[in-house]
Amino acid sequence: MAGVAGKFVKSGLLRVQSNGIIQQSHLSTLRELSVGKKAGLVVVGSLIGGAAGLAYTLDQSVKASGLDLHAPHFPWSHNGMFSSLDHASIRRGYEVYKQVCSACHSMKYLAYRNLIDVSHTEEEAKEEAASIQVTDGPNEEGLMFQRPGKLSDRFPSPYPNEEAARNANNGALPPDLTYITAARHGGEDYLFSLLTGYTDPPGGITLRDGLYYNPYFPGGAIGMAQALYNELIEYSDGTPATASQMAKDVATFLKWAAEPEHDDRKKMALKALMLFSFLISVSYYWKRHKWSVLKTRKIVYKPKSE
Amino acid sequence: MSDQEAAELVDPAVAIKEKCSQTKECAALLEKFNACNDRVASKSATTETCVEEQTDFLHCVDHCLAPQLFKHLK
Amino acid sequence: MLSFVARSANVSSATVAATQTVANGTKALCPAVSIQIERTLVPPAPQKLTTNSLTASLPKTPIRAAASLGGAIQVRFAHTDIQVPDFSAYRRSSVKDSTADTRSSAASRQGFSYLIVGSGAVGGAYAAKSLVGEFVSSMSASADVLALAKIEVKLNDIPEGKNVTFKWRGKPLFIRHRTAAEIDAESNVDLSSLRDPQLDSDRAQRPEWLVLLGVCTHLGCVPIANSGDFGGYYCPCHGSHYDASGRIRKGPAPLNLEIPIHTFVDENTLVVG
Amino acid sequence: MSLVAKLYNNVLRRSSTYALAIVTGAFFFERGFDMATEHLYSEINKGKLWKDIKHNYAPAE
Repeated sequence: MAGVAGKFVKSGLLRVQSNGIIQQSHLSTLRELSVGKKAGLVVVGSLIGGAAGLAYTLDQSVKASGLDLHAPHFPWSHNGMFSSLDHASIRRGYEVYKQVCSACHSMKYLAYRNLIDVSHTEEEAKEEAASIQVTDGPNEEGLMFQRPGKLSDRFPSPYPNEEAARNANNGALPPDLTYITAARHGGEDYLFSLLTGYTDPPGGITLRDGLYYNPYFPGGAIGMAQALYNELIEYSDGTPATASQMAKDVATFLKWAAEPEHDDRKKMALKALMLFSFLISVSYYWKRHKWSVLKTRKIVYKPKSE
Repeated sequence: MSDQEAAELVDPAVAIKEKCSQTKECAALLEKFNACNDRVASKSATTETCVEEQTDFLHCVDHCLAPQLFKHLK
Repeated sequence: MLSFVARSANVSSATVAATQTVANGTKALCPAVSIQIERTLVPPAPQKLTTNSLTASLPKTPIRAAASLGGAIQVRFAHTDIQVPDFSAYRRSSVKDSTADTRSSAASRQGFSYLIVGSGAVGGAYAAKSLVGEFVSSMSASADVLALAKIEVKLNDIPEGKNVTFKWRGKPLFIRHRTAAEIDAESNVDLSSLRDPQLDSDRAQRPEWLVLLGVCTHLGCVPIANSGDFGGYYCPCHGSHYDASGRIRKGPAPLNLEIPIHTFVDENTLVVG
Repeated sequence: MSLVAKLYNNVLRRSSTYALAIVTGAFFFERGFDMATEHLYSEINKGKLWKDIKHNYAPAE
């Protein structure tokens, strides 16, 4: 097939010079358009170009708003076009979330059943669920009651409502973390840098108490104190729990929480790429085959010499 | 990391950041950053802040740190 | 009458032979006269140019002038002085020699093209099926609904003789820990006296556990446990009496209380749904 | 008579057999293609997927 395809491609690209009087028909469509239409086209083109340029500059201005320090691109193991998430890291990230972050941050869109076949087995997910108490609907007497959690229950939120959350964190609301990597520029890079980026404020910056300095946080003053320190928790799989390791794992866990379809999406990308490249080449062969008649047509025009 | 009970667990990032801040271009930025800090500290009423110098310095360290750090983490 | 015979030399399958109309026998052949031909030639309808239609118009046999009384003679011939360019770049290896008879290799040539397009169709069918599959499967029950579809009951928290109500799929679910007396009473009820005859052993996989949907089969009220004349359930709405196996014994309800699908996973847990 | 020619004369010549060949081809292609990409994907992501670390935890009985 390659031979045939090569022959067609070679011939297509090669302008066959023939010494007959070949009338060259200009295929460009612009020639027939009236002047008015051409002017209209120019106007429309410039409008679209202008709009695109405006959108680009706006987007850039949002990014480079002066002194913000953008998180660098870390070589995550899931960065490749076909690379899946590291599920061992997701599991460790869950442990970090459960023992550290869940004190202030909720993940109310995640249920225990989501963990099954991602970072935990069904038994482990059931255990995790059973370890919490959930208020359930009215019983016969019409009273709400507490029961241990089930797979269908969602992660518990530390505060009953936003006001309680703000009140407990002197006005700052700890954001829900389920979709945080999708909600912040830089995603997991930003989270990792934020969690490991705490430094003392530079000269001239004084923060009111209750605010801490973090160069990666827009504006520099963040309501969250540094949360991750060396050996803050003990990983169940024995990994040394350094601050960077915990930050990396919890960032991976939150990346999974925001994009649970991540692995399937990349597997589908692999399939689609292979399949469509095959289909494109077949379509190209088919087009060339169907057009070969017209493309090799030669018209000879011999005017009757008087 | 073998005897982490005995020795205090060292975060690889600390060591790498230290090494990165001694590279030529980052050291220069660090120098400017410290100079700015001293200048601002010495003055009593100034509105100058050293955020820009710090940003440049940290930007330099980050781009030196980012490629190497994950090799030292699991 | 001038008959003009031209050997169709070296006309390749891709060249369109030039055609020319010549005055027929009754009129004089006057090539040199520059008078305007009275009948203007209507350009023929645009021919659909495909491999087939063009090969049809190629001269198959040596060309001769066809003389006919009325119509103009159409003579098709290729001017021998036209240099036909070299088309070998476009031709498959089996048809390089334009003079040889290539019908023998036609099957494999066409087969080759059909094979490629066929495999493309296979890929296309696969892509189409998965696309349709994606949309159809998105209409199936979502994970959170499925998670609530099954309920797991710890049997040892239900003491003997007690009937516990659970909320399952939005309906009350009765789990009754039956005493030995109730089991005996229910097992020797004779079926003829029942409106909806069912053996107790069919209704309860394990005699000591009765799993019922707490929805009266009359108009859907929730029956009250351990009440009514038959020691089972009493429906307060219209007075239906069910026995300890959930079978209708008295009152307007037509059928027994429904037994949902349930399995005893192990000694202590029951999964309903 | 080359293999392709035989195939052409027996299958590809008539649209009905051609379509039938495509459908059966698609059926087998689907299974083969899915298994191949599954394997390739697991190779690319060796050690990272859940099924690679599943054995460390209590097997779901």
